Amino acid sequence: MNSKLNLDFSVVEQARNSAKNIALDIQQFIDKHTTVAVERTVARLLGVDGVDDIERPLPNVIVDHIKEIGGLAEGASYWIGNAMIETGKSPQEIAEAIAAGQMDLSKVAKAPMADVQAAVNKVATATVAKIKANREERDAYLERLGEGPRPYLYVIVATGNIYEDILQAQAAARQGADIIAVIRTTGQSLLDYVPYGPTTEGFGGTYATQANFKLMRKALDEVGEEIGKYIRLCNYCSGLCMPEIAAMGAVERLDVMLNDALYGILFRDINMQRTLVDQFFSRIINGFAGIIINTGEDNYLTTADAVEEAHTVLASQFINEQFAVLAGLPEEQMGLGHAFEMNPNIEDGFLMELAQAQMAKEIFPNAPLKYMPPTKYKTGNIFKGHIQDALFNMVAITTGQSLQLLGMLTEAIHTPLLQDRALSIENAKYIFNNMRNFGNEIEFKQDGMIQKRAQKVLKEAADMLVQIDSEGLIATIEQGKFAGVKRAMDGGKGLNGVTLKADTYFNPFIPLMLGGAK
Amino acid sequence: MNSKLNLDFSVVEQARNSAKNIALDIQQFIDKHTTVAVERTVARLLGVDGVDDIERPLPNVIVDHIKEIGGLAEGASYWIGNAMIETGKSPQEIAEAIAAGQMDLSKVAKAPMADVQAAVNKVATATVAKIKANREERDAYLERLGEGPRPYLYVIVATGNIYEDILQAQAAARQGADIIAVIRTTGQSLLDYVPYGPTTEGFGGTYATQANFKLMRKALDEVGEEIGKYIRLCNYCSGLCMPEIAAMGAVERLDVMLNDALYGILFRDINMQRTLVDQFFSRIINGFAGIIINTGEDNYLTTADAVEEAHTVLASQFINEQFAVLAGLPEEQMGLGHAFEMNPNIEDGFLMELAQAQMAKEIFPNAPLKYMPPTKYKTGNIFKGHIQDALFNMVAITTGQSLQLLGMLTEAIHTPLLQDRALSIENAKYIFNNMRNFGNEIEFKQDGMIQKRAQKVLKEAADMLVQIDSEGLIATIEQGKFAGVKRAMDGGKGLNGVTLKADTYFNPFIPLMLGGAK
Amino acid sequence: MSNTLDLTKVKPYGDTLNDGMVQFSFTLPVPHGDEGKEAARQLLLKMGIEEPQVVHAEDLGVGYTMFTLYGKCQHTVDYTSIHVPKVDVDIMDKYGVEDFIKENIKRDIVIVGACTGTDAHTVGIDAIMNMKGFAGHYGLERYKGIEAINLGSQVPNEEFIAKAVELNADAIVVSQVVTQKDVHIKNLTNLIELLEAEGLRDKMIVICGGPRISHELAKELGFDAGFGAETYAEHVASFVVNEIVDKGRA
Amino acid sequence: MSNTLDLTKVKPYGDTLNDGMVQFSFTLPVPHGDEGKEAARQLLLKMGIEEPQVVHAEDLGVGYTMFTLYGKCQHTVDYTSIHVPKVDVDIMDKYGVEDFIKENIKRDIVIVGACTGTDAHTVGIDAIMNMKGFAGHYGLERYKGIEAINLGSQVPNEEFIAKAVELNADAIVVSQVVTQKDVHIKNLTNLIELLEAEGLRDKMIVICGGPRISHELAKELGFDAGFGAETYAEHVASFVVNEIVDKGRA
Ligand code: B12
Ligand code: B12
Ligand SMILES: Cc1ncc(COP(=O)(O)O)c(C=O)c1O
Ligand SMILES: Cc1ncc(COP(=O)(O)O)c(C=O)c1O
Repeated sequence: MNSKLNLDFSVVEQARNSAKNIALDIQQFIDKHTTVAVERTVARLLGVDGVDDIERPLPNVIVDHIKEIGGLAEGASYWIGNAMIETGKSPQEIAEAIAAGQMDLSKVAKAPMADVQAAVNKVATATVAKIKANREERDAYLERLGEGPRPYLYVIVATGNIYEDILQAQAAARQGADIIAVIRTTGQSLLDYVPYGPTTEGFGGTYATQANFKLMRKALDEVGEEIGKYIRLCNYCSGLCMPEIAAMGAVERLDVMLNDALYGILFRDINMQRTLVDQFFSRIINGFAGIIINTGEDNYLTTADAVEEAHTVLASQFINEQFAVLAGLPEEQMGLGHAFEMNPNIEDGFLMELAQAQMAKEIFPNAPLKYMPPTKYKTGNIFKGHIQDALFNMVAITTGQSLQLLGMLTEAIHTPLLQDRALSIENAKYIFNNMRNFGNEIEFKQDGMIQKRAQKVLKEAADMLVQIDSEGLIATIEQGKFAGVKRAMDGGKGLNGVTLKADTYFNPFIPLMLGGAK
Repeated sequence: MNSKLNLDFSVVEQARNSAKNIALDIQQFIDKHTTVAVERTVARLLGVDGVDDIERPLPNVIVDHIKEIGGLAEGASYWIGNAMIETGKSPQEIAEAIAAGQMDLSKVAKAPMADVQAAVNKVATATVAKIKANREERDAYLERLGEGPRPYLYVIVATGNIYEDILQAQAAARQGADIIAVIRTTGQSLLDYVPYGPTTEGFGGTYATQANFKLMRKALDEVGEEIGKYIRLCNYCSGLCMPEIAAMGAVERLDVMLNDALYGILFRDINMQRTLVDQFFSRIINGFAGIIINTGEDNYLTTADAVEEAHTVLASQFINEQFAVLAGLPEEQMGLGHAFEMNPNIEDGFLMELAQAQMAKEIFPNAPLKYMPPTKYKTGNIFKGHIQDALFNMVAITTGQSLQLLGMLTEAIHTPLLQDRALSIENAKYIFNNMRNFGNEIEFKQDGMIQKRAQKVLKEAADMLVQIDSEGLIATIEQGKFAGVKRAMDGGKGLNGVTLKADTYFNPFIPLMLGGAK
Repeated sequence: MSNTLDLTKVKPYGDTLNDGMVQFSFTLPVPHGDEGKEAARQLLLKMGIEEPQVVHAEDLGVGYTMFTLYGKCQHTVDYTSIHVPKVDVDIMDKYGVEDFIKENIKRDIVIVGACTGTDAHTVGIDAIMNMKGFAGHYGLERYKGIEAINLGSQVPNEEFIAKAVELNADAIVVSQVVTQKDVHIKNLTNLIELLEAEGLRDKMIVICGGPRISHELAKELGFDAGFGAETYAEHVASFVVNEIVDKGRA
Repeated sequence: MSNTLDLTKVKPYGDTLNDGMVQFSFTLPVPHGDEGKEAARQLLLKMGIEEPQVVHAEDLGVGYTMFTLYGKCQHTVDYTSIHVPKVDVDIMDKYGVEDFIKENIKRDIVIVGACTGTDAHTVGIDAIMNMKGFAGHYGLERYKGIEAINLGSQVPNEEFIAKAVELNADAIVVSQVVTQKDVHIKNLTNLIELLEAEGLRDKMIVICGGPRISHELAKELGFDAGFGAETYAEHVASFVVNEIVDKGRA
């Protein structure tokens, strides 16, 4: 590869190796554990859906029940499969019976393990086929309607009301957006269940529910037909329901999913054991469903400094890459995150940012990098904010970013108004078109500020990874080395949902989905 | 010189030579003629000022009188000098006497030519000394207070009211502006006299009067002291009073003057003979006074297309350079104009613009280029307009422009409001600082789009100059080759103010000022 | 579901129907500080804006402060009752106009145009009159059956009228681009007054155009029609030929 | 000379005193077209804006239109009569606060902070509480004589109060950054209600802060003080130590 930054690729190689060791170390832990969220996901994938009369989602009802009877270590597949055989009911009927207090799984007679597995596998295979069909449907759409050029214009809707969101999403698509992300309401990531049905009341975002996914998917398919372009839908599978939402997204043909355990640990104080285990399964699902994941390293720079801490972003990307590899997620779906969070008052700050963005591209050439806009240094000065976004768009087109999360001139004020988003799309379209080949037409001065900046960040990241490799990821997080936030191994939310697997544990979806559709 | 564009400097050399021939050809005509404006300027420089009781400026009164008595060919110096000797009156007293109908210069006895010249020279020398002192005062200010880095932030005020202008100018200086241009009211360029006194009623600009110059100079000196930076003042000496305003500016210590016969011909339909003669004298004055001139090639692209007609801008700059050389104006004062008027919808338009701006800089490395903002493709969309200006600022800092006439987000709507200008200054400060060394840190791909664009424009300009050299400048203008506007040798305003000089004609200021202060 | 839209009571839309959201930006001649922000808020309250929020305040260096605010507009507009006066004619293309002249007027018509007063912005009038036209729409000069004479810029009204009389113009068309201190209103009014004084007003079709001209404004000032941004030659031509026929001047 | 400024009748300033110039930008749920522009103009007229001018209108793709307008505001504000409630205390620096505590309180005081409810924006509260501080101003943790405990993000009000009681807090300080649908108002009101219900309201100093918080709003909601953007630890500390003395809780 011909590096415009004159990067030393042996350093990249070494960093990647350190990251691999780090991920493998954690994977050992992951492989031994399961969580309530993983098991609820299994239940969902086996067809359990809906809520009971006090609005508890049935996947929670069934998994809470399994937990109560002390059966989590065997996995939901086992208990459901066993009951299927013994009662002849479908997983959904089983869940309903439990909700109605008419069934106690511990009381159900035990069928032979092989039969249980066979019964579950049959249902699982059907679900997996459905997800595969979704993936093929996406490919067919892309084939037939095509898609916008990269960087994709990626915008959020966040009204709190799915119907207003739809209006805004369709408007954005007509204006030129390629990806619509429905931001979740504040607080949803800490809910240990996924709300149910279409929703109209969220704060700073809209609940991620399967019904909302379906409504939005349909709206985007419609507008996509109309304008002749496939519009991608994005949501969030991080937080306490990470793999469940991944499963919902796979079923409803989402295309992009925010998905990052590190983000949850650092920014939502979610317990690390819990979310690392959840993440593994969620990535298997995302990988199989052809969903591009987005990692959350960009967030580091909202609390830490973009000049001082740029290497932590890169180090984390290396680790996230290896976690993704272990979950069988192909490079083409690794939307590693980074962000334009340089203080605009820095002399030559633009050059540093350009160096960092180019560096990310050269180190992860096949990954559809997710580039996040300036947020931290946005102020109420919307006019200046609009220019900050223009510089961000310039860096993106110059360095060939893939998923461009458009900045909003009103970032420091409110979630985007309809008109804010329109201006933002216009901004990106103008810059992307007017500077289309700029990146191809310029070179960076040999050993100049730009080259040196990138080399320095790479070096620091590689050094950091060596150290993490020796100390372990968990100790690193405990020391607050990412985003300046310290989290303990046993701290945070959701630890009590983690369990050691029994020897007989099985999850049919892992073998069926790991490593993509075969 | 190390060209980032890989320009062929022998082509530059050849173009410069053609331009020199073109200018020399016109200079022959210029040397043989004088105009009412030139003679009014002489009168002013000899101390004639004020208005009569019907508000006619005394320089007009005296020169109209000379014209009436058929004496223009001898020049105002002769008639005034003669009357000084014969009546013992000062030039001002002579003008007043004529205004009052108490003197008829044709009736005054004729003194010997040598005495007349000596008398006039004495007054002229004093005026020239005053202008020289102004120049030294500017140098002293620059030495003591310093100045902003280039590109200078150059903004206009245009309220129509000199007092509001002052408020706005002082605000701009405090916000970071380096140069304040007081735009003239519409129509002033076609007035064949300069209005008198402080004025508060203009349309789209404020009258250029000596009193207004003085008021603004004082205001800028004050604010400059306060903020510790010399603030340059700019006005317009083009139109029918070109040299008169140059003289006023020299006396009131202006620093920058729009000054271009071609502009007046093409955009104000001023007769070419008239304004070319006027221009020569005005440039002598500007050169001597240390005033940076600004030429008007940028205007071409407001009517002609920036892609198709870029070479006409360059060809005209070459010609303007040679006219300036002939008037003794040093390179360091040649603010040749060009403009960012590329249609923003062009794919890779930014690259073309960057190429053109870099080209201008490489071809005129010592000239303080005046770079004009996007105006033609500005719309009522102020948010987009602000980004257009940001790209303009980027090109400027990347290519090392000198005088950056800041774009306004409201360009398509109204002359700048106080807040528009503030936002515009903020825009430039942000980009200039954040991208300070970008130009030094990038190179252009060998034989890429950027290099080729510049090479093409240079080639076309050189070819055009060869043709103008063979056909003559006048024929070229008659054919509409600049800005798509056709003007005839004998068309336009002000022709009747042009006269062949008599053998005895003399203008003491030419020998005293040509080629700068000695 | 979302509330439903009532077109008789339209309010600004931010991200929810009828939230009334509006962005404001202005400068007050008061110093930067809490009192200044409060003054800005009070101004919005007087405009009928609820929950005014100062999101940005910036000292402009002369004791004045620039503000940006958001707030919720409580007024509504009845969209269903809006009627905008428009040039009421079917727009024909170049060939349509040419045929119309051949069939209904049966002689060449004369249109004289200029950018009058102190205004020197000829690009607009050139777009309408000159061969080349604008944005792919040919100008009147290229129309068969139309003799189009463009007098260029900064033409005094007197000269303009004299020329129109000399050329026996069916229509005169004026461009005005500079509008600062309403200089265009003064100049356009003056043109009509001069025409009336000379008894010419009813002898020709009188049209104005420019980026800040609307048909409504033109009618108020006594013109037959006014054209704003995005006008092309065919708009003017269609109007003129129809008027000639309607007024029996064919 | 320019008109002179009358501070009892302040109007927006564009380029001439009292010209009233204001820029507006908003979306109307009506289609792009002349009628839409007229609706936008009418809305400004209802706001008391003269000569409203639509300078830009853009179809947003769902039958809605975005507008930018300029117009001249006819309302005035009496700047001289504006009184903005402010935290009324002399701000001391870190050393000043430390000395004040030593002299006037003579014991360590306890301040407990959190970002409560569903809000996870800790940067603001961290800026006030943590060692490091913000923009060169140390946080409360570093103050001698202050024991500062930052509970972090998304702390439920009940938990927050329980912790404050447990730690015997002199003051509790809450950060609220998310304001969409007034979620901060609901959450802050709930905090005060809980404190009152438990009879704790008068036992501690209760403070809130965040980018959309003003002292005025805080007082309305029943807090002792509110702090907005550009607050540093010394502001909060100065207020708290003074209140402790004033309320006789030293
Ligand atoms: C190009 C330009 C110039 C060029 C003009 C060259 C030329 N030969 O025309 C130059 C550089 C010379 C110039 C000078 C000045 N300009 Co100028 N200029 C512009 C600019 C950038 C573009 C105007 C333009 O060409 N538009 C393109 C044409 C096609 O659009 P249009 O005129 O609207 O025409 C269309 C319609 O309106 C309509 N139309 C127009 N006329 C007519 C007539 C009829 C009969 C019909 C049917 C239709 C019609 O059809 C056209 C085609 O669709 C504008 C800013 C902007 N972006 O708009 C400023 C602008 C118009 N200029 C302005 C000013 C103030 C000046 C000066 C007075 C500044 C000064 N004091 O020196 C000078 C003096 C000019 C003068 N005496 O009039 C202001 C006017 C402010 C105001 N609202 O009053 C503007 C808005 C810039 C600004 N913000 O300050 N300018
Ligand atoms: C950084 C950031 C984040 C980070 C937060 C990381 C962290 N650990 O804090 C991350 C990425 C996690 C995040 C997430 C979200 N964010 Co956020 N975020 C921001 C951002 C970019 C900057 C905020 C910031 O750090 N400011 C810097 C600090 C220093 O300023 P400050 O908070 O105002 O604090 C100062 C004063 O206000 C005061 N102060 C503050 N608190 C207190 C308390 C006391 C007692 C006192 C005395 C003073 C005081 O003193 C401080 C120092 O001077 C803003 C946009 C912006 N540019 O403002 C959006 C913003 C605040 N976020 C927003 C939203 C909606 C969210 C999400 C809800 C989006 C979603 N649905 O996923 C999520 C969820 C968060 C949640 N549950 O609360 C919106 C809020 C809209 C609104 N007005 O309601 C904003 C405005 C962005 C936007 N336009 O949409 N966000
Ligand atoms: C990886 C990731 N997950 C989730 C979110 C959103 O936050 P929440 O988890 O509160 O929905 C983000 C925010 O940027 C993120 O980067
Ligand atoms: C050289 C020159 N002179 C003068 C002007 C200003 O026009 P006017 O002559 O009407 O003042 C310009 C406008 O840009 C110009 O470039």
